[in-house]
Amino acid sequence: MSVWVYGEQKSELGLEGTITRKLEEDLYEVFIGPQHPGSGHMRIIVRIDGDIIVEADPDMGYVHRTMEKLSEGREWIKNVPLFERMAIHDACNVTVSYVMALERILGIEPPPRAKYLRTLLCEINRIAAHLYGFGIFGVFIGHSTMYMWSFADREVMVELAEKLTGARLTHSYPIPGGARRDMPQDFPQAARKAVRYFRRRLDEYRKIFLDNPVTRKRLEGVGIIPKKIAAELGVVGPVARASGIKYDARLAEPYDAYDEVEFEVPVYEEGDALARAWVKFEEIKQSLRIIEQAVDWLEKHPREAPIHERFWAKAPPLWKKVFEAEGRVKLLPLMANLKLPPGRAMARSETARGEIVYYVESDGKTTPYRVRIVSPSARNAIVFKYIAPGYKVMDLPTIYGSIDYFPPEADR
Amino acid sequence: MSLDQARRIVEEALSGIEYRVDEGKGFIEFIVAKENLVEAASRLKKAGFDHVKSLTVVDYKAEDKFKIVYHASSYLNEDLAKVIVGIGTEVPRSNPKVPTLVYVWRSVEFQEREVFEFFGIEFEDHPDLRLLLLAPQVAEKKPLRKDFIVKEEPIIRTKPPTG
Amino acid sequence: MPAKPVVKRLPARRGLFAGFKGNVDAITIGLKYLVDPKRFTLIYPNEYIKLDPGYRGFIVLDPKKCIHCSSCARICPAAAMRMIKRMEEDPKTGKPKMKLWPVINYQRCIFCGYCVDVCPTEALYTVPYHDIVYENMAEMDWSLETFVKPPEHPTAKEGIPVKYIVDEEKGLVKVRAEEVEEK
Amino acid sequence: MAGIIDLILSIIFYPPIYQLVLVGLTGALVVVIFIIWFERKATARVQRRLGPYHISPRLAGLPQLVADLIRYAFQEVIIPKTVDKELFVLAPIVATVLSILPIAVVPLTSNPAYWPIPMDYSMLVALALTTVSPIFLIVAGWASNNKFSIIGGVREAFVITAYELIAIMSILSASAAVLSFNLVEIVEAQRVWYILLNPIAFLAAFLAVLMATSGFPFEIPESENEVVAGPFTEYSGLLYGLNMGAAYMKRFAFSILMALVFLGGWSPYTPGEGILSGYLIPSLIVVAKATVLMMIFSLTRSIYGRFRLDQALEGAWRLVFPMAVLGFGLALLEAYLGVM
Repeated sequence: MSVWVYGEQKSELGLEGTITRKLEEDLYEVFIGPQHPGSGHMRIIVRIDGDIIVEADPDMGYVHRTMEKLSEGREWIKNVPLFERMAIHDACNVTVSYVMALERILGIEPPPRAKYLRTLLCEINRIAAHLYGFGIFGVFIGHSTMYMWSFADREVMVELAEKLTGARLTHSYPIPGGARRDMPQDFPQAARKAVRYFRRRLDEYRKIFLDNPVTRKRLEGVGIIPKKIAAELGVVGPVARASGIKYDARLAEPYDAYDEVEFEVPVYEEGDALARAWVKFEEIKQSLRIIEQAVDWLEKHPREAPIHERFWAKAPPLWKKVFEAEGRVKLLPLMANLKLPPGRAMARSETARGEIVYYVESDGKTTPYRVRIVSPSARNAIVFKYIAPGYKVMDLPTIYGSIDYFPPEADR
Repeated sequence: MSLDQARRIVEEALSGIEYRVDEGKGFIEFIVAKENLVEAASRLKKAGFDHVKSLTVVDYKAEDKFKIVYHASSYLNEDLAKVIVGIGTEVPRSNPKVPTLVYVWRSVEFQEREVFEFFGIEFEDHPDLRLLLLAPQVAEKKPLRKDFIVKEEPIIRTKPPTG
Repeated sequence: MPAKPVVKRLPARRGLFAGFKGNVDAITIGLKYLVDPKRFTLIYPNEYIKLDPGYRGFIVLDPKKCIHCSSCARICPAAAMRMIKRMEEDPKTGKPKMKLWPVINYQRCIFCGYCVDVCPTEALYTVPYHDIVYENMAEMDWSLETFVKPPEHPTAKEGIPVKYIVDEEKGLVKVRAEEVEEK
Repeated sequence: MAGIIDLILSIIFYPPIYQLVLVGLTGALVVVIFIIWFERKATARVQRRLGPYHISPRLAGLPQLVADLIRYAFQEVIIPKTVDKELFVLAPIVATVLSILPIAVVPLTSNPAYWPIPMDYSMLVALALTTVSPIFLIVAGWASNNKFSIIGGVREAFVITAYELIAIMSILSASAAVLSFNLVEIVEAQRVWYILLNPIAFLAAFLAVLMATSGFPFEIPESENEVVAGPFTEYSGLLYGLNMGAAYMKRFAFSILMALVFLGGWSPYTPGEGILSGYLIPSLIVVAKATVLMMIFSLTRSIYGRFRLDQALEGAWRLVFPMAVLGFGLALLEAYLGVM
């Protein structure tokens, strides 16, 4: 077993062009964060030699809430609003796999309409989250227009999500057995308009941000993660796909309606910050495609309660009336004290930042025995430690922004 | 690839090591003895499981043991990517020490640090076993162990509303 | 499987004038928006968004429909909705009887709407606004008397109601609420 | 007694002083207030938002900066224990004063009665004076005794070495074309504005001034995402406001210089006799031209992000510096051909 020195570790992995030397005492130590504008609640302790980062130590936990423990004291369904607070702008993607794990333990499958509704909201969330990421990325490299534009355009997606669920951010939309609301009548029209708007708008994004010579120069060749190292470090999501890894949870284990809708998973092989930005950019395009298909499907098929019949078969007429009028699915009072049979399940879903994995264990009570969450940002945090050394201090924001690190999600 | 096929691959890889299979919904776990953990994990890695998705530790207080499972999967092999296979071990609660798997899977480095602070499980030979998320005074209480109890409020209020 | 991974290449920067073209493109787009910003800023509180009826705003109780089942309190993930005990006269027998009533603490409510959905008789309903300011935290802990009537909406008194419509050209368009409702 | 009043009056009416007060301080303040408002508004328009609004919506938020200034003026100036107190306080003040100083020697009219200092080397002196103020930004960073400040100061030093040569060379190309260091002669010689005769030098000067005044994409010393606020991290209140203002003051001084050299100074107006026709109108024209130039400077903010330090330096030395040399060569050629 070798001595763990950062430079050596990298050369062992075959990463060329980075420094290989022992740590020295007289290095300049700078604390980037946790109060910097844009960096969020996270600190990176950086030791620099001149302008070169020698060592970067991500110091997380500033917004830690011990969700894994809190969930053990709460009933199953109450954990949905809890877990979505990891990434509130990506709420559906984050919670859908938890709900899937519960469904696996219960042994039920949501009806197709619920699957499509969840997929629809997941993709709306994905676009919103990617735009959020782009915005923060823009701030990091000083491009304030990108920030303002993507936050303004995110509003379109938030508006759609609000129409669909009744809440702008924390939708708490998926529940075991289905989804909580059907889409309103005027939704398909609005969604199609938004899709057409975004198709045109993405071109402008490309011109002012991705193809802007200043931005390109700043991103190209920064934070390169070769394919082998990406697999070794276990990075997820756009970071992995920008390094040539053809992995997407939607692809590996299609959930909800993802095995029925047609879409591509963009993969780039450069592995630098620019490739990561392009993965996100292309993913927005694919999400638009999925939204179109989901809306088409939902419009064609008859409107019925998007929930498993186990929770709807005994619905009184009042509930059906409410569903007809508002599209709202009433919950059985037993939902509150839902008892799951003993069992264990794992489920994964692809959030905007990468794959989220839930391990859920039930011992037959109304509360979980154990829930283990591994969120994408928590897995990507390792990039700071192994990839940032060797680059310049001014590259750190670029790397940070390009892996789209989101502290509340990593800290859980 | 289905879980059964994955099971056959892993069984082949683990030949010569004693193991127990724990099945769950959507994954499969192989529990080996603590001494064989590093060897088993290395063989699993050679079989193509190149990263760890989740280092899951469950505290079975009634049985007085921790179950430590590394849920691995693959990136480079697109077939194996469809399954999640766990390799794990069980340690008594009184002496929670396991060899680290950082040198097998680099992706567990931060997760092992996390487990260390939440459960107090010591990973021997881990290069950088420090606290990751918690403050020292909180980590002392080992919050994810079952001894640490978070109580929910009752649904009937005793204090009247103020507003 | 309809989904497939596609390996793509980054757009290459070829030729002497690639950088020049990139600059020109960026500046053109910038100037385009300088001339026509296409903004949809809400000048709050002079204007406010009139939200759709389905919006999950403040939750209000209809006491006539309540059957005191405490489902809402049981499902509340934030422990905002709790039941309180009250002595009330039973209309049938005329004797005082203990009844459970829900009250809500808006210090904690996360507006997930579970209580509204779980209520078997639709006794809880949401009002489509949430922009209410309280002077102190204690006021946010509602008593049953406050809970049974919709709270006042202060911005509605002074501001102009507007609505946002998804638009192909501008993304969102701000229109007066009356104009939308006429259509 | 009378002697003292005479002395004070003679100081006030000493041409460099009143030019400094009239154009350098009053004019610059008005222009900077307008420019910062314009920068905010223009950036806001490109970014699809309103910009300053709530302070007098009728004036489209124009008094916003006045409000900001009042806020800065009444904020507590915190001087940390670890700093070098004298330098810490003096550096921003000196930097601001020095950044406006070039205006004291720049003639804004062809009427010799209103020249601040009648001399043949006004351009050289003005250029020399522009190079003084950045030193004090480094001093400010150093005196703060803070890691971020020092990193910011070092970056500032790097940037100075890159832009100074370019700025001086490209602006001097005009005097090479006219074969004179006298700004009045340079202005008078421009039958066609010099920007049309030598756009390369203008572009080089434009980029150099962007670098000098931390305009995007060269906003590197203060880049807030790594080094908080660069050299100004420890500053607060009025001193911080001065630091921020100094960059705009410097931009104003450079813009005046560029308006004289490239944009024909007070042309098409011919200064006459009397204070109105001889001084006020021509100097107003120059200031107006400088303002237009500053408006163009402020548009880059909404289009570009920021360069990395080494990329900015590389661009400056590899691309802009040859451009400045080329511009200088072109000027020599023009002088040889007698174009101007």
